Formats: sequence, structure tokens, C-alpha cells
Amino acid sequence: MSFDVARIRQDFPILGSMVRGKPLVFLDSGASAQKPRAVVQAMVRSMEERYANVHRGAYQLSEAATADYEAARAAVARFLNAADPREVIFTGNSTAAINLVAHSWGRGVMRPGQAVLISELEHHANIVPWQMLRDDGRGIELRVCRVTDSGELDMEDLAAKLADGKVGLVSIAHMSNVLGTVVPAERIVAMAHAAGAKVLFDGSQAVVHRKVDMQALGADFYVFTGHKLYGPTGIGVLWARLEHQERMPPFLGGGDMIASVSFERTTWAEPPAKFEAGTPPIVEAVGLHAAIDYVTAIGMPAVEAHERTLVDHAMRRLSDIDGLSLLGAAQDRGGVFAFGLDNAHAHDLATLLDRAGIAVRAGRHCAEPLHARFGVEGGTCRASFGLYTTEAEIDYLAEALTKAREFFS
Amino acid sequence: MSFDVARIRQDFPILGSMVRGKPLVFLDSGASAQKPRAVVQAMVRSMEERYANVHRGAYQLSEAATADYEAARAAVARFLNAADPREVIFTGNSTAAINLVAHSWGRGVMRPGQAVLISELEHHANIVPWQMLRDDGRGIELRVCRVTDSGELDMEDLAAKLADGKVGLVSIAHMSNVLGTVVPAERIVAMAHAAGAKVLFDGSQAVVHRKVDMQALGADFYVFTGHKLYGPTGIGVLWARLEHQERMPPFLGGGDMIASVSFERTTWAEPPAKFEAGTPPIVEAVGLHAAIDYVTAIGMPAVEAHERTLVDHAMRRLSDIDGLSLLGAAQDRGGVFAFGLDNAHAHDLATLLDRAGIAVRAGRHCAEPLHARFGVEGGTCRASFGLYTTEAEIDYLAEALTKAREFFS
Amino acid sequence: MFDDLRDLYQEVILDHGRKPRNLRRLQDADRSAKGDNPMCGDRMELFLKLAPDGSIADAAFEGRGCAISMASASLMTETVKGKSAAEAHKLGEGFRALAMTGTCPDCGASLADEMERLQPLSGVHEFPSRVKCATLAWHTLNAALDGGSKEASSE
Amino acid sequence: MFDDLRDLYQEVILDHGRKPRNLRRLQDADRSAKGDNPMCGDRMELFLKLAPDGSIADAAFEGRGCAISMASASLMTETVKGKSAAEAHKLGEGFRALAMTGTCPDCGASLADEMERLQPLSGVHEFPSRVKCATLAWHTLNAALDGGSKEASSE
Ligand SMILES: Cc1ncc(COP(=O)(O)O)c(C=O)c1O
Ligand SMILES: Cc1ncc(COP(=O)(O)O)c(C=O)c1O
Repeated sequence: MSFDVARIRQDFPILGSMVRGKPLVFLDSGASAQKPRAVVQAMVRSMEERYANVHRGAYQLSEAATADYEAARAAVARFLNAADPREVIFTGNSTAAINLVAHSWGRGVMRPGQAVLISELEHHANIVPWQMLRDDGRGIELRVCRVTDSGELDMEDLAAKLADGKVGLVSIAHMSNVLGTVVPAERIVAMAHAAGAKVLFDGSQAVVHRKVDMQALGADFYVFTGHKLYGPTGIGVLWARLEHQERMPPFLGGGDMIASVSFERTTWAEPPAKFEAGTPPIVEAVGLHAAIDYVTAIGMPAVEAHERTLVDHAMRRLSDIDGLSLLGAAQDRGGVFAFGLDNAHAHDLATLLDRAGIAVRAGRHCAEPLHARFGVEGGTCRASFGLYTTEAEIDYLAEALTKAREFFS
Repeated sequence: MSFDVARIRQDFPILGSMVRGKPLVFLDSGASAQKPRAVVQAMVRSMEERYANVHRGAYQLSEAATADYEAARAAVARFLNAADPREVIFTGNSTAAINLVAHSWGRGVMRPGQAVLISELEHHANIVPWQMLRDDGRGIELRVCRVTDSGELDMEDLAAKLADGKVGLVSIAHMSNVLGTVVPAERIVAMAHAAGAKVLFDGSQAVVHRKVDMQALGADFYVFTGHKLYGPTGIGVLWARLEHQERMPPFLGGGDMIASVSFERTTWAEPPAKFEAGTPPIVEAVGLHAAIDYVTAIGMPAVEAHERTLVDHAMRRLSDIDGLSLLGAAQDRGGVFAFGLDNAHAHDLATLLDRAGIAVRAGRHCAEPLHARFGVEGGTCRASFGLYTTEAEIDYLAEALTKAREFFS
Repeated sequence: MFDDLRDLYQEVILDHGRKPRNLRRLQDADRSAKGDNPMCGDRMELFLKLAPDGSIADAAFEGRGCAISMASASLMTETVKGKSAAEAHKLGEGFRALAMTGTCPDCGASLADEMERLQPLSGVHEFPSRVKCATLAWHTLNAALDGGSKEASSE
Repeated sequence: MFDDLRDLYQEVILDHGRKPRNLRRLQDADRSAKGDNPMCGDRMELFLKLAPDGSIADAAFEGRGCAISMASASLMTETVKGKSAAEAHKLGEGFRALAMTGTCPDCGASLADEMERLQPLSGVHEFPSRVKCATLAWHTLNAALDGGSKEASSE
């Protein structure tokens, strides 16, 4: 099937909107992607035809809803090429998934004297939970792998920081939400495992842009969030090996995560139920399933190829603009570009672009340390692409940036 | 406006379904309620017309989505008659909200030697997080207030267990999801405060059936869940006084809950942002807002009056059935009935009722200790009503129960 | 109202459900295991007495639950008596297929009689949430045969 | 393409944004406060020198941010010089109304000249996410006047 972006755009009702009298040019998919009609309709159908609370209901509607919810888990497992659907835990978003690991693995399994190794290019979601673990008085250290000037992970520094064998967990973004950098995941796994460390990848950005394969990757934990993958808000995924889930104490307590409860003693349900306390995001799971079906039908290789075209095009067009500086220049990168203009603050620039119908994000994109690392404390503008982004939109952005520079001159 | 249940039922597309050839009689609203068209449509509109990530976006769509999200917070505040919208924290469900308090207040503010006081009628969501706190080695004790044979809170026992002044927090269901009992909330607040304890109410059931008023109630924390209030899954609410939020350390770390991040030191955002890490349930907040508008337009007093009629009717019809025993007989109760038949196990009974198109839940309804308390370890069937429930449905249930008894005789 | 439920609740099921066979504790059991279906609260404990050749000399259980799970445990204990561990495992597999799909195409002629006896429970396949009630006894049997006093769960 | 943005980015704003007045540290300040808009990363520190009667003798700031926030801080420091604390608070209220709605109907004649001077920032009300850029300086002024070296936030 050839990739027909015009046809794809018709699947996204919102892309036909007008903003301040101009057609919407949505370049903020990295923050959250728009939803295809198939996702919206699946959620409507779930609520209007097949809704009830899941599990424990011995009647037909509840059985239907339970089947839908578990089918979503199986779909996520297939999407990740996981060995077993039970490796898939549903959470509220990526942030909740990483916090789950920081609590259950970090506080429940890691030992004093061990370290967590993150990097300078992390999103706050993959920084703050580990700082909180470090500051919790359990003797867990936090190490930070450097990033090179071109925005890549400094692999020598990674090796050096793994060398003493104290690192218990390496937790790194598979793809940066600011630089677009895709890290060499297999190599990281090999190095970490050789040094006795487990590996978590924050795949919030990566799964949107690449085919990922848990069995090939060999990591220990993998995290992503529904709303960036053209799915609903309110749902995220933690993929975790069953043997790790067995060792981890539960995080949140409540219904559905127990085997039996008495006031004296409570026993936990089997994984993954043990980590899904309370009524789960049922309708959101159905929506995520539809989103996965949607991107799978297009094909992740086609999505990736389209994006490579966009990235090359954007590189060419943006480098042509006087006074514009791009953050990072990684070899292996996805469709995310953070940039500054010499004579305009990121926020003023975003406001100008908004007037032209262009939605870009301005600020530090929940990656303040990375902005400090590159000396752009004031923030950057970020344009990020989805599978519905066109080269014409990038041309329009380039034109608007050129005019913006004139405006502020 | 008079309460016209036939008209109301037309707002719920699913209620017209057929189950195994029979019209659906949905009596499991206590587990999760069905959604009116207005909620579904609000979510569709959010995704098709006004979607982007909230906060930090300096463009029109993001401003629209942010306005919608914050309008939902304001709507919840009005619904609860809270003094300030900032008292409203969005979570994933009730379970997550209680866990938030157990972590941030329980581990962050309470001191060794203090106790948490719950009761025998709690849902697991209001038991397990406190057990986990007790078992966390922080010297926090867990006390359990007795329930009388008629299914009411034993107020003498409550007084006795508060007497030594060691209780730091009383955490009680405002309404039981099994017995239907509505507890004397104002009295509990007065007693707890007099003994130096804060009060959390698990309002998961109560807000669906009664007008609640935070300013009149005077509690410290209040919790409910969207999907039981005719709203979406994936969203819950923690209401917490601002002064308490100030004292509480954050629970989950990540984006949006910080003021500034460096690897050395991170500072927290102001309440309630401090407790909302990561991308929140944006579309779900819009749906919850629509649900609140929906029940508010009907009027909580009308909802309550309709329910009282149903409760009286059910009491009459169910007491007539030979061999049927009801759990609990509280004076002040909502539309939830747990029962057993002398010659049928709860699960067999639920399967029979399902064949008649009737959806009831069978089991221990996430309240295992309560079932042990009443000597019904094997579980009960539970019929629970929503604002769309009719007397005719209750008659049909009664008829089916009579026939079920014959079937198993 | 419930006539079509006679498929699921056949007379033999109701009978075994009401008066389960082998409902007792085996004091001199060689093997035992506990089974638990958290979904519906069914719990059971299974006891096995083994013959010198390792085959099942006697089987009994304690516990309580719904008609389906009691009948299944009752029929299971009757059916496995005299079977080798391998045969019992195979029967269990056959039964799980029966409970989930209503038939067991892979069940060879060698177990035909036993499968015939278990057939009344096949109606459960139309009730996904009840399948686990029917399979709990067999999960527990596996746990007992696999040699522990492990806790089995049909979830 | 951006002509209609001249409402927001009037020449006076661009001018103050590029060359903010009073952008310096007051070494002998009587009061100071830090302001922070986490939303867009704008940060500033405000310094006040008070006259014996408590009125604002001098005001200056350090910091960096977008054109709107720099222009607002620049205009604010110019406008509040010579004002009493009460007048400054009142001006701040008027300005917040202006930034959020585009007008200040409640602003009396007594402050007419000062409000006139701040008028160029009124265009910000059409950009909800930018209002906080404009009001940060005034939040920080309140914090300084209320006497601390408190941290102000426009969130
Ligand atoms: C009284 C009570 N508390 C807590 C809960 C948990 O709600 P949720 O599963 O949405 O977290 C429920 C519903 O299951 C309930 O009835
Ligand atoms: C790399 C990365 N990690 C984590 C997150 C957090 O995702 P969420 O806000 O859905 O939890 C994001 C997106 O904001 C991200 O880009």
C-alpha cells in the first residue's frame, strides 16, 4: 500500500479546521497527536454498545467489555512484539508508568548503594521520579549520562558511568522529544546488561515513529503513552517482563489487584492485574486498540519512510533560514525539530506562527536540563510531525519563519 | 422540572440494547454507570474540534483545550460546592485518588505512632492503600471501625477508636457500595476533628446519589470517580483543602507538576498542578464536565427523590421473595442491594438473571472483609440503580428471582 | 424464563452441585493443593492419594463455590481415579478445550469415555465469565500433581 | 502574513522589548522579589528603592523573557516610580483587568494617564496563554511591596 497523505488527512476530522481564518497547520504532534475517526468511533461504540465495568461481571455486557479490554492488551502486545500479553500493564500515561517502576522496582527491588542512570536528554517524566527516589533516603544514587554537542548520547560517558557495576537501572528516552535523537537502543541494552543493570526505555516518542520489537530489543521495561500514538488521553502502557513483575511489590492498592483481602493480610493478584488497581481506562483501552490498528494498517515502515522524507525536507528548508538555529543534529533522528530565531523569543515566535495557523510549542518542552545543557534556558520553539504532516506544511512553516524574522527586525 | 424516567432513558443509547434476545435491564450502575449521549458527544467534540495537549501551548487549539480542561475543574468545584477550583485534583479514578492521599499525606505528613481509622464497610480501594501504609514500616497503625448488624457504622466504636487522640486520619466510605448505607458524614467530621483527626470520604457511590457540599461538610479530603457518575473511565477526582495540598509532598513526578527542574534540585508547581504529573485525562475531563452538567440539569434533589422511590419499591418487592436475604438494613440508604438466595450460589444466580437480560454483579464487590463480617464469604448478588432505573425493572428482577428459586429447587 | 439454561444447568450438574461426590478431606493424602478463583470467590483444596505406580488411587476435595465449580470438582475427582498423572494431565487439557469451546476435537478415542462423563459441563463455553468456575478443579489438580502444596488460580 | 499582529506587537512594545528601560540591578534596593512564569520560562528579579514616605523612589529589574514580558516589566518600572504602595497595587489591578479583558472599566480618572501608558499591552487579552507574560512583572511588584523576598509566580 502506498502512503497517501492526502487520504490519511481525511481520517482526521480536526485537520480541516480553520485557525484565525487560516487552515490549521498542526505541528505539535510530539506533545499530543490528533485522533483519527476510527479511534473516536471505537470509543463511541464502546460507550454506546458494549459498556460495563470489566472483570467480575457475570453478565453479557460486562463480558463484552472485558473481552474488549483484554483484546486491547493483546493488541498492544502484538504492536510491541511482546512475548506474552501479560507483560502489558495499562496505566494513565507514560509518566504514571515510569513512576510505577520507580516505586515498585526502585523502592521494592533495588538496594542501597545502587544507582539509576538517566541522561541529559530526558523528559521530566524520566527525571523527576528518579530524583524523588534518590531523595527518599534509600541510598540510591542518580547518575546522568552526557549528551554530545550534536545531541547524541555520549556512549563513552555511558560506558564510564556503568563501569563500577553499581548501576541497577538504566532509564533512557528511546527518542528525544526535543532533539529528535533516536538512541542506539540495542547497544545500550548490551552495555547495561553486561554491567548488571536493567534497562527501561521511555518510548513515548519512539513508538510513534518506529516499529519497536520487545523480543528483539531485549530491554526490561518499556513505556509509552496513548495520546501521542493517535490514541486517547488517560491511558499509557508499561511493558515489563513477567519475571520482573513477579519480583515487584504492587504500587497502587485497591480493587482488582488483589487475590484476597482481610484486614490482617492481603494477597496480590497475578501480574499484570497486580499493577492495575481500580477500574481501568476501559474506553481508552478500546481507543488505543483502534489507534494501534490504524497505524498498523498503514504500516510502521511506511510511517517511518514518510517521516524520513519529512525530516530531510525540514532539514533542508530550515537550514536555509537566516538567523535560525536548530538544536541537535543527530544522525539517527525522528520528526521533531527544536529551534530558535536570533531576534525573537520562542514565545513571541509561537504567537506569530499561531496567527499564521501554525501550531508549534514554545518553551522547554518538559526538558529543562537539556535546554540548560544547550544554553537555551529561555526555551525553544518545537515543530513535531505526525503521519498526517505534509511537505507543504513544512514549506509554509519555513515561509512564516522567514517573515517572522522580518517582523521582529 | 418533573423527573421523566422514560425521557431520561432515551439519553442513554445502550439502554435500548437487547441481551440474549431480551431487553437489557441494567442493574449494575454501582459498578459503573452507562453514559448519556451528551457525555459521548462532548468527548467526540473535544477530539474532533478542540484537541491538543493542555498548558504550555501558545497556540489557539491548545488554549481551547486548556480552557476546556480548566472549565471541567471549575465544574467539579461547583458540583462539590468547593470554595476554590484549585481544591480539585484530577486523577485516574477513586483508587488513584485514595492512593495519592495514602502516599502524600500518609507518608509525607503523618507521623509514627499515628493511626488511620477505616471501617468494616469499605471498598478494597479504601482498605489496601492503608494496609500498604501500615506495612511500610513507618509506625502507622490501622484501625477498623465496626459495622452493626443492620449495616450501619457503629458510632460508639468510632468514638472509642478515636478516644486516645492517636488517629491522624479517618477514611470512610460516604456510601457503601454493598449495603447502600449512607454514613452520618457531618457527625463523623465533628467527632474526628474533635479528636484531632482529618477526614477523608470515599464518595465514589455517594456523589451519584446525593448532593454533596464540601463547604457544609467540612471534611478534609473527598474522592470520587468519573465512570460511576455517568462520566468516562480514566478520570477521578481528589478534592483536598489547599492548606493540606501545601503540606503534602507530590506523589508522582514528571511534567507539569514542577516549577523548575535541574538534576540537583527540582521545585514543585503550585497546587493542584503539583499533583497532576504528565498529560492529564483531557478528553475525559471534558466528558466528566458534560456528565456533571447532565445530572445538574436534572437536579440532584430529583435524582435523589427518584432513587428513594426505587429503594422503597425494591425493599417491598425483594422482601416478598421466599428464601431471599438482604445484606444490611440501614435507615439511610441509597439504591444498592446485595442479596443471596437460599438455594443458589451468587454466581449461578447472576448467570440465570443474565439469561433474562438482567445485569447484576455477583461476588464480593471489592468488599471482602464486609462479606466476611456478614458471614457471606461466598459472595452476594448486587442490584444497583441509576437515574435511568425504573420500577418496572425492579418488578422484573423480583419476578426473575422468584423463578430462579424454582429453577434451583 | 430460564428454560434455555437447561443446557448449562443440566440435571447432572445440579445434582453434583447439590451433592458433590468425594467432598471430604483425605487424611493420608500424598499430595494436596489449594485452588482459588478470585473472580467469583470459589476456593477449594484438593487431596490425592497415589498408588505405588504413581497413579491416582483416590481423590477428594473440600471447598465451596457455585454449582458449576462444585459439580466440576465432583466430576473431576470421580473421573481421575485410577488414572496416571500423564492421563490426568491430558484429561485436564481436554476438559479445558471442552469448557472453552464446547468440544474437544483433539481428544482421542482413548479418553472417549471420560470425556463423555465430563460432557455435561460443555455448556459453560457460552458463558466466558463462568469458564473459570469449571476449570478451577482441573487447575488445582495440575498444581497437586506437579508436586507442590502450591496455590492454583484459575485467573 | 502578520499584519494583524501589530495590535499585539505595537511599535512601543517591540521597542521596550528590545531595549527595556530600568534593566539593571539596584544595589541599594530596600525591597526585592523574584518572579517566575514556569509556563514559558520567563524569570525576573525586581528591585525597589523606597522614599521616606514609603513611595517608590526607584524601580529596576533584571531578567529575560519574551518581548511581552520584557516590555511589561519595562513599562511597569517606568510607571510606578513616584507612586505610593497603595497606588501601585491599584495600578496593578487595573493592568490585570486590561491584560485579561482589553479594558479597565473600573479604572478611575485618577490613574488615567498611567493606564494610557500601559494601554499598548492590552492586545494581549486575545492570547490567553500570553496574559501571564504581561502580568508577571506586576505579580512580582506585589510580592516586593508585600515585603518579602518572596518568589512570585504568574501561574
Ligand atoms: C465505595 C467505592 N470506593 C471506591 C471504588 C473504586 O472506584 P474506581 O474503581 O473507579 O477507582 C468504588 C467502585 O468500584 C466504590 O464503590
Ligand atoms: C520523551 C517523553 N517522555 C515522557 C512523556 C510524558 O508523557 P505523558 O505526559 O503522556 O505521561 C513525553 C511527552 O510529554 C515525552 O515526550
